[in-house]
This record gives sequence, structure tokens and C-alpha cells, in this order.
Amino acid sequence: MIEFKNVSLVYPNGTIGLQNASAHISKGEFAFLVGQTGSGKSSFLKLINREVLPTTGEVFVNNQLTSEIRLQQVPLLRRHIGVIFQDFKLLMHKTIFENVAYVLEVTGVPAKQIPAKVSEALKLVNLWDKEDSFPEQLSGGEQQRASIARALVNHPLILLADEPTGNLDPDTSWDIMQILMKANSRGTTVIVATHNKTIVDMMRKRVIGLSGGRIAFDRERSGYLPADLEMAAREV
Amino acid sequence: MIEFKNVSLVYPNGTIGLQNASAHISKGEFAFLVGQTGSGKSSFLKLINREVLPTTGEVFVNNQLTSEIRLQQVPLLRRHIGVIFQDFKLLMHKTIFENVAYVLEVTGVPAKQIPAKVSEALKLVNLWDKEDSFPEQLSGGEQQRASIARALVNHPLILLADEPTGNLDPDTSWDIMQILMKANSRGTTVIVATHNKTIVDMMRKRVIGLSGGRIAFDRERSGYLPADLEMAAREV
Amino acid sequence: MNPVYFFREVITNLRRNVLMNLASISTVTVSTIVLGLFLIATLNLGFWVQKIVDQLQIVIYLKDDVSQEQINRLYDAIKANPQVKDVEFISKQNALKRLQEKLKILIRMNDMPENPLPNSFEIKLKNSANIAAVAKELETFPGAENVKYGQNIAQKLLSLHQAVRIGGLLVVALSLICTIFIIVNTIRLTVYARRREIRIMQLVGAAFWFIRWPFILEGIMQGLLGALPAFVLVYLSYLLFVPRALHALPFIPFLPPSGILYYLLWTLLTTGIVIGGLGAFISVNKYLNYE
Amino acid sequence: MNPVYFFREVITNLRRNVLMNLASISTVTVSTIVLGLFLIATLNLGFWVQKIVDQLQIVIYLKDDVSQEQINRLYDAIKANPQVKDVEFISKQNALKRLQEKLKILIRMNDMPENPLPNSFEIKLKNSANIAAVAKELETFPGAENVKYGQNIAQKLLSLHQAVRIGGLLVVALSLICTIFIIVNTIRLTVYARRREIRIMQLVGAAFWFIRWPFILEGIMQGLLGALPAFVLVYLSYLLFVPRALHALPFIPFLPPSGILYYLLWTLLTTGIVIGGLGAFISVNKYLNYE
Ligand SMILES: Nc1ncnc2c1ncn2[C@@H]1O[C@H](COP(=O)(O)OP(=O)(O)OP(=O)(O)O)[C@@H](O)[C@H]1O
Ligand SMILES: Nc1ncnc2c1ncn2[C@@H]1O[C@H](COP(=O)(O)OP(=O)(O)OP(=O)(O)O)[C@@H](O)[C@H]1O
Ligand SMILES: [Mg+2]
Ligand SMILES: [Mg+2]
Repeated sequence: MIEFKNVSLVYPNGTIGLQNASAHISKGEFAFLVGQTGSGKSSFLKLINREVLPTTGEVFVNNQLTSEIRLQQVPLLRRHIGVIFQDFKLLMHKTIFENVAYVLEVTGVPAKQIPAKVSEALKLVNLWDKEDSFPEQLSGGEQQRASIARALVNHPLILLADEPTGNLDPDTSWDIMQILMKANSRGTTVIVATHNKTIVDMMRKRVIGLSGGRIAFDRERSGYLPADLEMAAREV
Repeated sequence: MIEFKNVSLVYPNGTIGLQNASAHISKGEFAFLVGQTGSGKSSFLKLINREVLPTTGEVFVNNQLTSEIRLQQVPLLRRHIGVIFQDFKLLMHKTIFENVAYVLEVTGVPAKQIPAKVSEALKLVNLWDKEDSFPEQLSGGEQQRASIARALVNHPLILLADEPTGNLDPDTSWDIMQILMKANSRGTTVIVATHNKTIVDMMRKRVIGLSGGRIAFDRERSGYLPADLEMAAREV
Repeated sequence: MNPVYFFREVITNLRRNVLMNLASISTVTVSTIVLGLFLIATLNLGFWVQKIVDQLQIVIYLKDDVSQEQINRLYDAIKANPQVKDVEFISKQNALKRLQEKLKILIRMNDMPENPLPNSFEIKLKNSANIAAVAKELETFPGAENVKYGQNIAQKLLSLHQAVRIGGLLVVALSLICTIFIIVNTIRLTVYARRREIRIMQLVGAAFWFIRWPFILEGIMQGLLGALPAFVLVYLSYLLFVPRALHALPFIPFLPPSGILYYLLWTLLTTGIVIGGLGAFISVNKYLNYE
Repeated sequence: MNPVYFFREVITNLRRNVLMNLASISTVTVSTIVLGLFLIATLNLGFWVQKIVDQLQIVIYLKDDVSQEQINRLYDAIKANPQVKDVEFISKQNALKRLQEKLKILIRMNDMPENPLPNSFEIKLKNSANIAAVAKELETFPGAENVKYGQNIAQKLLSLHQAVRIGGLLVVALSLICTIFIIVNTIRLTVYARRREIRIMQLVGAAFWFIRWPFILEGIMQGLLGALPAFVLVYLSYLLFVPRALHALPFIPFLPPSGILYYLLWTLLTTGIVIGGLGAFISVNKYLNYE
């Protein structure tokens, strides 16, 4: 499903986002992406969504080499990927309903089916009562949930969640993790970049650890490894 | 220092931000503000910063009734308050250095002293190597730390931290909490709205719990109370 | 592709960004008003100069010994010339009467034993630009003593006419370019203000055309909503202005308002609509990420 | 308050938002170019009509029995009139010569035993607007048989003159308003694009004036950087245009470029600068939160 082959990402200003990272995530897998702030988690996800292209190395998504996808085809790729952005990236001039509906309109879902699907997604994240609000009228956590609803609404093949619980209380965080699990159990490949130690520890899923842009460790059924262990892992 | 007297906040669209909240936070105190997403934590902080005025009731900051502060005096109030915004609110067209420097320029700090103060603040949050980057070139956690540096740089009397560790890994989160503690020990009144159960539990400080805009509980040396306990507290 | 969706988008966006849209729409209005005024001024100036040029005429003075029969033949010959629009015979007597009228009491009739003026033909051409050539041709006519067409003033008027035609075209072209430039810039700024949105739309999988169309339609709407009041304003002003101007300056001809109606309407509306749409297209493309 | 800080701010902002600033600066350029052209056109048209009006004159035709002494006295009397700029005596003989020249060969001299034309004075006024009144006054002079000043054409020309003056003022005022409007709108859009920044600045304790000044200075800079090239362009074009125009249309007078230099410079620059600054001021205020 997703494969990184010796991927390095150097941003235009020279900052290293990712360094020689290789990893393979199969269809239907559930993986956590952990690591200190600035360690390259978001960069990892951006490479999958083709928001950036690798400087060297190859990224395959759905058996396609992202750097070879024709420009016109990029939207098609993205429609199979739901992204919960770390900074939400909601459209400020659209209501919550319209924000979620947008990804359906983009894919040409018939207008009649849209309201039902949007309501379903908003109910899932417990936000149906805010559907007519604009993002600026929501609390941080509500905006985050709107972003989650948008990522889920068209049942993508791949779900990229970048710090999806950063603005949510523990209970709501758990609810969201349940939702991601459920999507996963229906076959969606889920990658969650997170700092939430509690959740990673409890879920015992695959954990990919990043440190300074390198993959420091990659373990099945792991917990959130502390920084020094990461370091140790990197030395190896 | 800060006093809420039967404060209610109803947003223009009718949403209730805060309901009949009363609380007193003395000079030099350290308080956590907890509660589910949408429970009114950010609203509470916005009232202190005079970003909004209460619909009914009175908010006193520094013995001033916020609703009676003349418009020209509002900037003066804000210069005594450092805010770590939940959505960072960095100036997109300024570098990190310039963002932090801005709050010094605003208060008329002599140009010569500015670089040293900014560097100090950036070093504190371990971001001095990114001072020439623009916010968009930073990771989520780096942006959050920039926002923290900005809030701290002119040693405000009051520090309002809205989810300051939402995008930070546990280790960095602890570092940041140490910084807030240090500021507090130098006399700064600190209010931290957070979902980070681990931190609240460990710090054993005053915790004000919000639920649906009401103050559900307000305890000294408390931990992060779970939702059901909040509920129970609210029934009382 | 769902046109209803795009239209709803556009209407909603116009409504939600009222301030921004008012700024850009009114800019379109103002700049197309200026364009419209230039257009009217140029058309009228051309019309005026044309009128003056149309008054140019060739006068053939005849020798005194030319017989009436010869005169008749000459008349027919001139009339037959395809360049000639109109020809009139002015007898000695009429010429004298005219001169007396013109100079009023200055010439004391009794001082003059005989009419010193010759017979003449006054000829108007279909196209005054050819006046010199035609005059030359007429000189060869038997009986013509002298052919005059106010060489001096005719040349002046004709070069003025030419200058007005070229200058008018230039002015209209220039103001059209200015209008286009201003509208495109304005639309670009409105798109610039929404560049982050465009980026987000791309990130959630919207195709290029799907992002572009609402912006283009919005540009078209801004152009239309801007140009329409401009047209109404300019046309109404002209409608009110012409009778007053004719009253105050009766000797200057003005094009009747109905004569410029369609010209004005189409120029302003197409400018607004086409440039609005095109400007939006160009601007969106600038922020669409082609990497 | 630190002016160095504000200047650094402005320079940095201009540099970092190149695309946006180019759009607004070039809009200022284009709209002030149009303003400049209007200004030049109006000044020249006024100049032209003034020239024509200045050629108006009063002619007093004298009775044949007026003696040379009387003529001399009359001459002095006319000359003494404060309204009169210039007076010339045209004798019968000269008048005939002129007429002959004018009508060329038409009048056969030998047909005329005696000169049918009278003596006359030709009078130019300091201000042709008073021509009717002065003519009336001169009619009472002894020996004046008839006083003429081309009543018809004079009236036409004077009302045209008036119309051009009023119309010119109106046109310049109107185009100034349009320019102001477009510039303000453009600046407003650039400020709109940065409204979130303004909000953040307020939230971190910046005083109103501290937020405003960089925007105002930036507006002034945009106005200056836009108007300066407009001035240079318009002035250079006029410099190149005048000799060509004088060559092609030698009978139409044009103001010398140096005569419009300062007029143009100050109008364009002050418009750009003042409106740029003012537009920014108004726009920032709109987004400054006064609650
Ligand atoms: N500008 C606004 N206009 C209208 N409603 C608002 C606005 N800001 C917040 N609200 C509403 O007020 C309530 C409280 O919001 P607030 O931001 O205070 O919550 P919070 O406790 O900070 O939540 P979170 O943990 O998600 O940040 C929410 O229901 C929210 O939707
Ligand atoms: N657009 C960019 N331009 C330049 N450098 C960037 C850009 N985006 C990220 N970086 C840098 O790349 C490195 C990795 O960033 P990334 O966003 O992947 O980190 P992260 O693991 O998501 O961090 P966080 O937990 O703080 O979100 C950081 O040092 C960051 O400063
Ligand atoms: Mg990140
Ligand atoms: Mg909040």
C-alpha cells in the first residue's frame, strides 16, 4: 500500500525533513508515527499525500510512484486519502457542513446523497449541532473534530491523522481512536502521528519512531518509547 | 489579580461560552483549566485578555473591570498578559525572530536590547536555530514553541497558556511546564488550559474544571478529574 | 460537473465576502465608467470632425463667356462623377446677393455699375478626403476659369480628421488596456486574499477545474455587476447631457444617445465579463500549485 | 515611537509581498496615468479655445465723411479704454486690398470706378468675454457707422470657451475621483488580505497607532512607487508627442511640455501619496477592532 524506499526530504531552505527513511505499510495496517517535535512525522505524511515530493528516494502509494503521478492525477490520488491535518486546514469561508461536504462534491457524489453522508460524519465526531457554524466560531477541539469528520466522510483507502487528538480531552481522544480503529477494521490503512503517550501505550499497535528525520525504530505491538530508548535504537 | 463574578459569555450566534462563572485567581498563582472540548476554557482565557467582554457579570484583571477599560488602554492591559494561543496566532509574514521581537517593539523596548531578549526566549524553548524561518516552514510543535517564546519574552504579569503542549511530545511538554513553573516562581500568575491528564495529575496544582460553560469544580492540589467526576461535581 | 453547485458557490461567496466584493465590483464600475466616457468622447469628436469635413466643397468659377447650354452640359458631367454627392449652380446674381448679405451694408450697390462676380458651381463630395484629386480633375473642364476648395482649410481639416480618427482609436485602445489592467489586478488581489483556501482545496483532492470554475464565475459576476451599473450610469448621464449640451452649444453636433447605446453596452459588458473571468482564471492559476 | 522601525517594517513588507504589491502599485500607475492624460487633454483644450477666443475682434466701420482729425481722436479714445488691448486703423484702401486678396481674382478691379468699402478700426480686447458690452459702448462714438464683432461666432466661441472650462474642471474632478476610488479600493484589498495579521497584532498588545503606521507608510509608498512612473511615462509621452503633433497639425496649438511639468508632477504625486496613505488609514481602521 505505502512504501518508502530510502526517502530523504530536504526543504527548499535546507532543513532536513526526512533522511534515508525506508518503511512499508501494508493495506489495512494501523501504525503510529511517534517522535519528538520536528522529528519528521508530518513530513512523512506529506510525502504520502504528495504534498511534497521526496528529494531522493521513492515513495509508492497504492503501487504508484508519487513522483511519477501526472499533475492531473494528483487529485485522484488525494481522494483516496483522508487527511486530518495538524493545523486542521478548514476552509474559513465555509460552514462546517460545507467543509465536510466539499470533499464529496470534489469527487462528484450526487448532490442528493451529500447531506446524509455529511450528517453521518458529523454525528460520528459528535459535532452535528455545529454544522452551520464557521470554523472561527468553534473551539480548538471542535475544529479538530471537524477536520476528522472531513477526513472520514468519503471512506478513504488511507487515513493520515496528524496529531488528531492534540486539542481533545482524554475521553474524546479515546472516542476518536475508536473511530479510527473502526475505519481500520473496515480495511482502511491508518497512520497516526501523535505525541499522546497514553494512547500509543494502550493500543499496542505498530509504532514507527522518528528522530531527526531518521527512522529510529519500527516495532509491532509496541508502546511509546521514551526519547533515550529512541536514541539507543538509532545508534543501532 | 483575576476575578470572575457571575460571568456569562454568549457569542453573537447564541452559543454559550461561559455560564455564571465565578472564580478568583490571586497574584502568583498557578492554575489549570480543564474540561471537555467546547467546555469554555478558551472562552475563559479570552475574557481575561479582553478578547471578548462578558455578556453579563464582571471580569477584573489587575483590579480593572475589563468592560470599563478604555479602548486605547486595552493594548496596555495586553502587554502585561502573555498568551500562548491554542492556534498559535503567529504572524505569517514575519520570521520567528520577528514574531517574538514584535511584542517587544510594541512596548517600546529600545532596539538594541531586542536581539538579546529574543534570543534568550527562543533558546528557552529550544528554537534558536529556527529564528529566521517563517511560521509556515516550521513543524506544528515548533510553531507552538514559537508562540510560547513570544508569550514569555517580555516577562508578563499574567501568562495564559491555551493547550500549550497539544503539539509537543511528552519530554518537550515537561520542559515547557518547567518553564511555566519557573515563570510562576518569579511571580507570574499562570493559567494553563489543557487536556494533558498526565501533566495535571503530576503537578498537583489548583485545577478549575469547566463543563458546558459552568465551573464544575475548583480544587487545590488536584489532578485531572475524569468526566464522570466532573458531572458529579456539577450536580452539586 | 454540476453547474448548480458552481452557481451556489459563487452566490455564497459573493454574499460572504461582501466587503471584498464591493471593493472589486466598484473598481470595475469606476474603470469601465472611464472607458465608457472615453468611448463616447471619441465617438462624438469623430462625429463632429466628420460633420465639419462634410461641409467642405469645391467651387468652380466659370468664365463669363460660357453659354447656358455649356453650363447645362457641365452640370450633367459633374453630376455624373461617381465621387460627387451634390452639385449646385450659383449664378452671378445669386453670388452677388450672397456677398452683399455676408458683408451686409458694406458694399454700396450704387457704386457698382456691373456685377464683378462670376457664375459658379458648388460641389460636395461623397468622401471629402479625395477633394484635392477631384478638384484637379474638374480644372480640366472647358469653361472653368478657376477651381477652389479652400485648399488651406481643407487640408487642415482633413489632417485633423485623420488625427482624430487615429487618436480616438489610440485613446480607446489605451483606456481599454488600462481598464483591463485595473480589473485584472483587482481580481488578482481578491484571489490573493483567498490563496490559502485554494491550497486547501487542492490538498483535499479538488481537481484544477473544480477549483478554478467558481473563481472564474465569480470574476465574471464581479465584472458583470461592475460593468452593468457603469453602463447605466454613463448612458443615463449622456441621455441627460445631450439636450443640455445641444442647448448650450447648439453649433456643436452630438451623436444621438440611441446611436451609441449598443456600442456602449457591448463594449462595457464584454470588457467587464471577459476580463473578470479571464483575470480570475489567470490569478487562480498563479496560486494553483503546479510544482 | 521609532521611525527606523516603521521604515524597516515597510521595506520588508514590500519585499515579502512582491506579487501583491506589484498588483497594487501598478494599479496606482495605470489610474494616475489616466488622470494625467485627462489633465493634459483638459489643459490643452482650454489653451486652444483660449487662443481662438483671443482672436475675436470688434470692427468699427466709419462713415465716409469722417475727417482724419476725427479719426485720430477716435483712435486715442479707443486706445484709452481700459478693456482694449490693441487697436488698428484700416483705411478704405487697405480694406479693399484685403478683400481682393481674400476673394482673389473674383473681383475685376476695372469694373469698379470707386472703392465701395469704408474706413474701419479693428479692436482686440483684453478679455473677450466682455466683447458684447464693449461693442455696445463703441457704437455711441461719433462717426461710427456700424460696429461688428461677429456676434454669431463670438457668442458660439464664448459659450464653447465656458463649456470647455467647466467641462474640463468637471472631467478632471471626475477622473480624480475615479483615481481616488480605484486606489482606495486597491489598498483596501491589500489590507483585507492581511486582516488576520492586524487582529493578531492587536491581541499581542500593539496600540492602534503602532499597527496603523506601517500600513499607512506602505500605502504612501505604494502611491509614490505607482505615481512616479506614471508621471515619467505621461510626461515623456507628451514630450515626444508635442513636436510630432505640431508637425502633423500645425494649426492646433499645444502647451509646451515645460508648461505642464509641475502641474502634472504635483497632481500625480500628491494624488498617489495622499490617497495611498489615506486609503491605507481608512482600510486599517476597518479591520482594527473597536468593538
Ligand atoms: N467565536 C465564537 N462564536 C461562536 N461560538 C463560539 C466561538 N468561540 C467558541 N464558541 C463556542 O463556545 C463554546 C466554548 O468554546 P471554547 O473555545 O471556550 O471551548 P474550549 O474549552 O476551549 O474547547 P477546546 O478544548 O476544544 O479548545 C463552544 O461550544 C464553541 O463552539
Ligand atoms: N515547509 C517547510 N520548510 C522548511 N522546513 C520545514 C518545513 N516543514 C517542516 N520543516 C522542518 O522539517 C523538520 C520536520 O518537520 P515535521 O513537520 O515533519 O516535524 P513533526 O515531526 O511533524 O513535528 P511536530 O511534532 O512538531 O509536528 C522540522 O525541523 C521543520 O522545521
Ligand atoms: Mg507535525
Ligand atoms: Mg480551546
